[in-house]
Amino acid sequence: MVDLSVNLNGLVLKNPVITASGTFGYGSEFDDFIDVSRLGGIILKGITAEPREGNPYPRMAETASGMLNSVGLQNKGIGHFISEIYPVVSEYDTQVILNVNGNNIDDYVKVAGLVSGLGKINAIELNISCPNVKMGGMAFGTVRQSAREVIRAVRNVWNRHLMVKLSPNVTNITEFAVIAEEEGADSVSLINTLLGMAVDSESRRPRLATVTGGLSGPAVKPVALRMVWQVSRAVKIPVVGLGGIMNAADAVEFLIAGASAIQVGTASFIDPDISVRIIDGIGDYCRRHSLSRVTQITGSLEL
Amino acid sequence: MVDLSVNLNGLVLKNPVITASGTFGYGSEFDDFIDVSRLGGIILKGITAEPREGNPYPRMAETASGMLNSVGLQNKGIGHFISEIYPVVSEYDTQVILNVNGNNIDDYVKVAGLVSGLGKINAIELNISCPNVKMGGMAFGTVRQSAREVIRAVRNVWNRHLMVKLSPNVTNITEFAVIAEEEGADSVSLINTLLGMAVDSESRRPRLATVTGGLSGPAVKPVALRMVWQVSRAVKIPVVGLGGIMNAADAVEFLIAGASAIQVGTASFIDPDISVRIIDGIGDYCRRHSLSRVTQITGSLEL
Amino acid sequence: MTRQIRDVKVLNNREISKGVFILDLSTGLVDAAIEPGQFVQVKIEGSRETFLRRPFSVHDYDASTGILSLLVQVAGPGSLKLSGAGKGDSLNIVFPLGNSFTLPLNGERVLLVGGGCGVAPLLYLGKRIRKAGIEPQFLLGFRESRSVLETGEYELVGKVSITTEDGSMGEKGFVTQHSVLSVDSFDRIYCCGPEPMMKAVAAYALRTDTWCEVSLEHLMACGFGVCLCCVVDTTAGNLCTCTDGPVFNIKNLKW
Amino acid sequence: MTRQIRDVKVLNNREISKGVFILDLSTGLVDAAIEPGQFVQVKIEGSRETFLRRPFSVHDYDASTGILSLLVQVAGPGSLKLSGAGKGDSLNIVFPLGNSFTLPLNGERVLLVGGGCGVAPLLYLGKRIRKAGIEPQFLLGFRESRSVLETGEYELVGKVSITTEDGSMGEKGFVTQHSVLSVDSFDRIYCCGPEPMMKAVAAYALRTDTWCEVSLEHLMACGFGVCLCCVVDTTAGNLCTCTDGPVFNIKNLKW
Ligand SMILES: Cc1cc2nc3c(=O)[nH]c(=O)nc-3n(C[C@H](O)[C@H](O)[C@H](O)COP(=O)(O)OP(=O)(O)OC[C@H]3O[C@@H](n4cnc5c(N)ncnc54)[C@H](O)[C@@H]3O)c2cc1C
Ligand SMILES: Cc1cc2nc3c(=O)[nH]c(=O)nc-3n(C[C@H](O)[C@H](O)[C@H](O)COP(=O)(O)OP(=O)(O)OC[C@H]3O[C@@H](n4cnc5c(N)ncnc54)[C@H](O)[C@@H]3O)c2cc1C
Ligand SMILES: Cc1cc2nc3c(=O)[nH]c(=O)nc-3n(C[C@H](O)[C@H](O)[C@H](O)COP(=O)(O)O)c2cc1C
Ligand SMILES: Cc1cc2nc3c(=O)[nH]c(=O)nc-3n(C[C@H](O)[C@H](O)[C@H](O)COP(=O)(O)O)c2cc1C
Ligand code: FES
Ligand code: FES
Repeated sequence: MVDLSVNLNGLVLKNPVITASGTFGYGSEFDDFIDVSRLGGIILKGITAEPREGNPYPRMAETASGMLNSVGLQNKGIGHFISEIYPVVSEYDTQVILNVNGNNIDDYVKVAGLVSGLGKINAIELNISCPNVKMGGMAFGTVRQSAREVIRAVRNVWNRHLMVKLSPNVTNITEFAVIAEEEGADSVSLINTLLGMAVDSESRRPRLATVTGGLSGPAVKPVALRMVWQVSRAVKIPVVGLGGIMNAADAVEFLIAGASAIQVGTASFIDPDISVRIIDGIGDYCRRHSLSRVTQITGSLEL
Repeated sequence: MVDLSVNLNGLVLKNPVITASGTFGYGSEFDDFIDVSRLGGIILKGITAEPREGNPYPRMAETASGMLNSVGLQNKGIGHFISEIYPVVSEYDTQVILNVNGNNIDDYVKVAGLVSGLGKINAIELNISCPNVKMGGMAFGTVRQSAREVIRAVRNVWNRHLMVKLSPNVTNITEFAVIAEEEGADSVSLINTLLGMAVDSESRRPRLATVTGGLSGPAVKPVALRMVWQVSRAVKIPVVGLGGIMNAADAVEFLIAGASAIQVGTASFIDPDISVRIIDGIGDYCRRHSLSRVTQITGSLEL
Repeated sequence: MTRQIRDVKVLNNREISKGVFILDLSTGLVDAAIEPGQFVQVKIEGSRETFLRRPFSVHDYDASTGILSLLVQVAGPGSLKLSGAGKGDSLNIVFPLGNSFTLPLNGERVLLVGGGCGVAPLLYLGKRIRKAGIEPQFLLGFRESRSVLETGEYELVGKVSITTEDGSMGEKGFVTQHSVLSVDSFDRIYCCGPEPMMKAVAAYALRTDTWCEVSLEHLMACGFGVCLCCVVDTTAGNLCTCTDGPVFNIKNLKW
Repeated sequence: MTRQIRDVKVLNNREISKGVFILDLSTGLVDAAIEPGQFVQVKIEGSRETFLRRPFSVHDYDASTGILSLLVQVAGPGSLKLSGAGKGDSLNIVFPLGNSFTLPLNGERVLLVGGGCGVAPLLYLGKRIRKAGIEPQFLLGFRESRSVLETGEYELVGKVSITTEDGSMGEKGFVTQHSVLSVDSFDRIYCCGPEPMMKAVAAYALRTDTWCEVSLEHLMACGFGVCLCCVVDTTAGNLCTCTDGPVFNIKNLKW
């Protein structure tokens, strides 16, 4: 029997596989395909204080081994979540994690404060890295001072597990991980999408209405793995790795590079059951390598 | 007749297709496959003051729609270049551009100074962005002050065309383009490789001896296009775009996004004749869209 | 019907017009509740350029045999690869996805308007309408006679009128210019085709105060409501064309 | 011969052992100067996981017909895809690449040592040596009898000795333990196979002061000397295995 459970600084997951925000809806969209309760955790689509219509269509462009999106955090706001969605997701026997967003610090604090009243939510993922929502032309997560302030403000009102999701669009991601650690975050997750762009050469128009958007999928995996490796050596809090994970081997690579858990994102669009197949695949890997606990893989890179 | 020529701030190219440094050797490796003189320009493999053995093997890992390399600027030094290679490359009827590298400012200045004596070399590309060579743990091109200093020092000793090659591994690439412009660079080229990593899940070892390396190929194209678009709106000097260009449509996308010329890199490994086929393809594009000059494409993105 | 991920076998693949193919797939699902207007997401294996699945309408579904047919027009690498599928090949599909057309009531007069490969969902819709006792009128628009698709199957189901832009077959012009619209009137119009054509039909329907549903082909990443990439701006805000659609009543669209 | 990019047709593809295939390719190049030890870079179309070309040794080349053969062992997505190539399929190759084995002088005693699929370049080398009037001795090592490759062709060219690690065929053990090495002595040893095996053979050659060339299979991106990814550390510094190699005299390697 392989022990697949992981303890992320107090947040216990039955296995290291979490679904990534914005790629798993509110979970129930997957009920036809998988038993959502088998997952280590699910991170719900990004939520904001007020409802958001998101960006205009087209919001998606396929690229080589990846895709760009510019959804822009379309959601019905935290109020709607509490009344309509929370009762449904509470039924899942898995860690339900809320991805919290805002245009300014007050927004973040407001959402986090309201979530405090929801007993089933043991963790929030603080998204300071959405490339499709701007603050003074620059995402929160790419300016040290504003990253620090928003983490500090949310930490003040939220005393359960705080996971901070980092942006890869920075010169040195470890600086931001260290800031998160200093401000009392319980874990960091990385990477969010890389800022990219696509052009239609025939029409000479951008393929996204917003011109630029976030790149995800296997194309970004080498960058994500590098950042997970760098960050896991720079901080003591657990690292949750993601970016282009398509199968169990990819997931294991992130664990080896230093991640304590992983998130499956874009892959779920193509194979809606891939997250549970990755759990099985990690179990197989452990058996094949005679590992009794999945935690033995974390940081096992041989230099 | 379509006029494919471009004038990069005084450096005239017969067409906008240049081959990228480190992917085209010294040109003669391609003589069997193409007429190198058909190209707008060729950028030779990165040169340093002293000979360099580069990094240990393995130096390459294939990734989804891309590859990582950690060659580390293996070359025989500027002295060997001047005596052995310069006479050969001088025979090509194309702009021969030298990619200049260093561990410190003196190195850069030394190479640029020696090149000044070589009449056939009308331009150098100042590589301040190689992810495989470090200065105090951080590439030159990711720290504003050191980028400024090296550009200034080289500008002092080199009075022909100065192209500065920018690193994509920064929070805001336009800052570096602006610095290059302020310091008198004649053009900027972007992007160099994205810092990435690959792991072999079975052996749990990094796939590169240096652990991290530079990502190139179609995987990075969305990031490259975005940066070219941002930079072309931030500076007045011409922008040379590259990153994942595999065919003429890709090349045209970069021109539309704001590039005045493009470079073909990794694609030459797979199709050694692709650079000249891209020239033909750009010509076809112009005819199909009734454009008499290729310069009409540059920056034609319709927002 | 519960959505599922399924490996299905290609039973047959034939080119019905230049670059347009009909693939018959053996789903093994007899009497399944697959409704007209729904679609499937096809995984394209072994094609370097196709990362995401590709959506295709249910062109036909035979409840007694479980055979599901797709009409595939070659538009790029994914459809090209699919057009080369051979008998016995396996395809992985996620289906059935999306909402479906609202079926007409007894005795209503029904017009099915298709443009080019937009006819894809209309055959199965027409069959279901006919089964309910109504003979629908098809109005199919094409660029030129060369691009007209086989109409034999449609003729078994209802009346078929054709327009071509160059007049090389049927009446000359766009579907909205066809005489059937001035001669007859309809209770319900169902439409699928290129967006400009659907907008013209919608304008006609609004003008004549006719009920009208259209099927939208927006870019999709997931196809089952999680990515929010496929939205259309409606009177109720941004809705997903993959779950709230692809079929929309025109009165809800901001056209 | 001038290196070139060429579309060639697959004439034949047969599995000679589990997961090992021989592909005969029609190059259309008769009497071309393709030397033993050289290799080709094969483009793998329609496989999502293969961005770069894949290098394969010239297994055989018939100068009179222009047929070039590759021996392909399935090791991952690229070789898997290649193993499925059928008669008439087109492959795009860049060739001939690399240096070649140094042919022996008249009357020299020659040993060709291959391990597993490392035999690939040795058949053509053996044929050329035989043509020059020398009958080479083959010494081929495999894991077990199941993985032994067809030896008929080699037997037409020279003497063939076999080892298997489990003794299920030929002598038991590694090639370096085979009795032929204690019975006979050689002027030249040519070797290709897994690196540990080549190192063992090199050690034997050094010990017995025998001339020895090995063919290295390093990871390659380009295959023609521009990327500098395929280097091997030699007495002359880092050299490219694709242009300075793949064949190296062991005295130049830092083994
Ligand atoms: C609900 C739905 C049902 C569809 N039904 C059919 C059908 O029955 N028969 C048929 O031939 N086609 C149908 N399509 C369109 C089909 O999905 C696209 O033609 C296909 O995805 C193109 O893929 P490709 O790789 O061949 O070309 P690509 O290179 O991906 O695209 C070629 C062209 O098609 C457009 N396109 C790409 N993806 C889509 C998409 N998801 N939706 C609309 N346009 C797209 C692109 O903008 C481009 O202009 C449907 C689309 C949707 C959303
Ligand atoms: C000069 C040369 C000649 C070769 N000749 C033959 C031959 O005649 N027959 C044969 O079956 N194989 C030969 N190889 C090895 C062959 O190139 C690899 O098996 C093939 O590239 C694997 O590709 P893949 O996509 O199937 O597997 P991948 O998933 O790419 O790799 C599978 C395994 O093979 C290794 N590998 C990948 N690429 C290479 C490479 N370029 N060189 C060596 N190992 C690699 C990987 O490290 C991995 O362990 C040769 C390699 C070289 C460099
Ligand atoms: C369509 C889409 C929507 C996303 N929405 C969010 C979001 O709301 N909040 C967030 O933190 N990340 C969001 N992401 C980013 C993913 O959670 C993830 O960080 C990224 O896609 C990289 O992982 P992947 O390559 O496995 O998809 C979104 C990604 C996609 C593709
Ligand atoms: C093997 C290899 C070696 C490279 N060496 C250099 C170099 O010496 N100097 C340099 O400025 N860029 C070097 N580059 C970066 C390329 O010039 C180019 O910026 C990058 O590969 C992105 O373009 P591409 O995706 O078209 O390859 C190298 C790239 C590769 C793949
Ligand atoms: S395609 Fe993903 S929500 Fe509609
Ligand atoms: S493989 Fe590129 S130099 Fe050898």
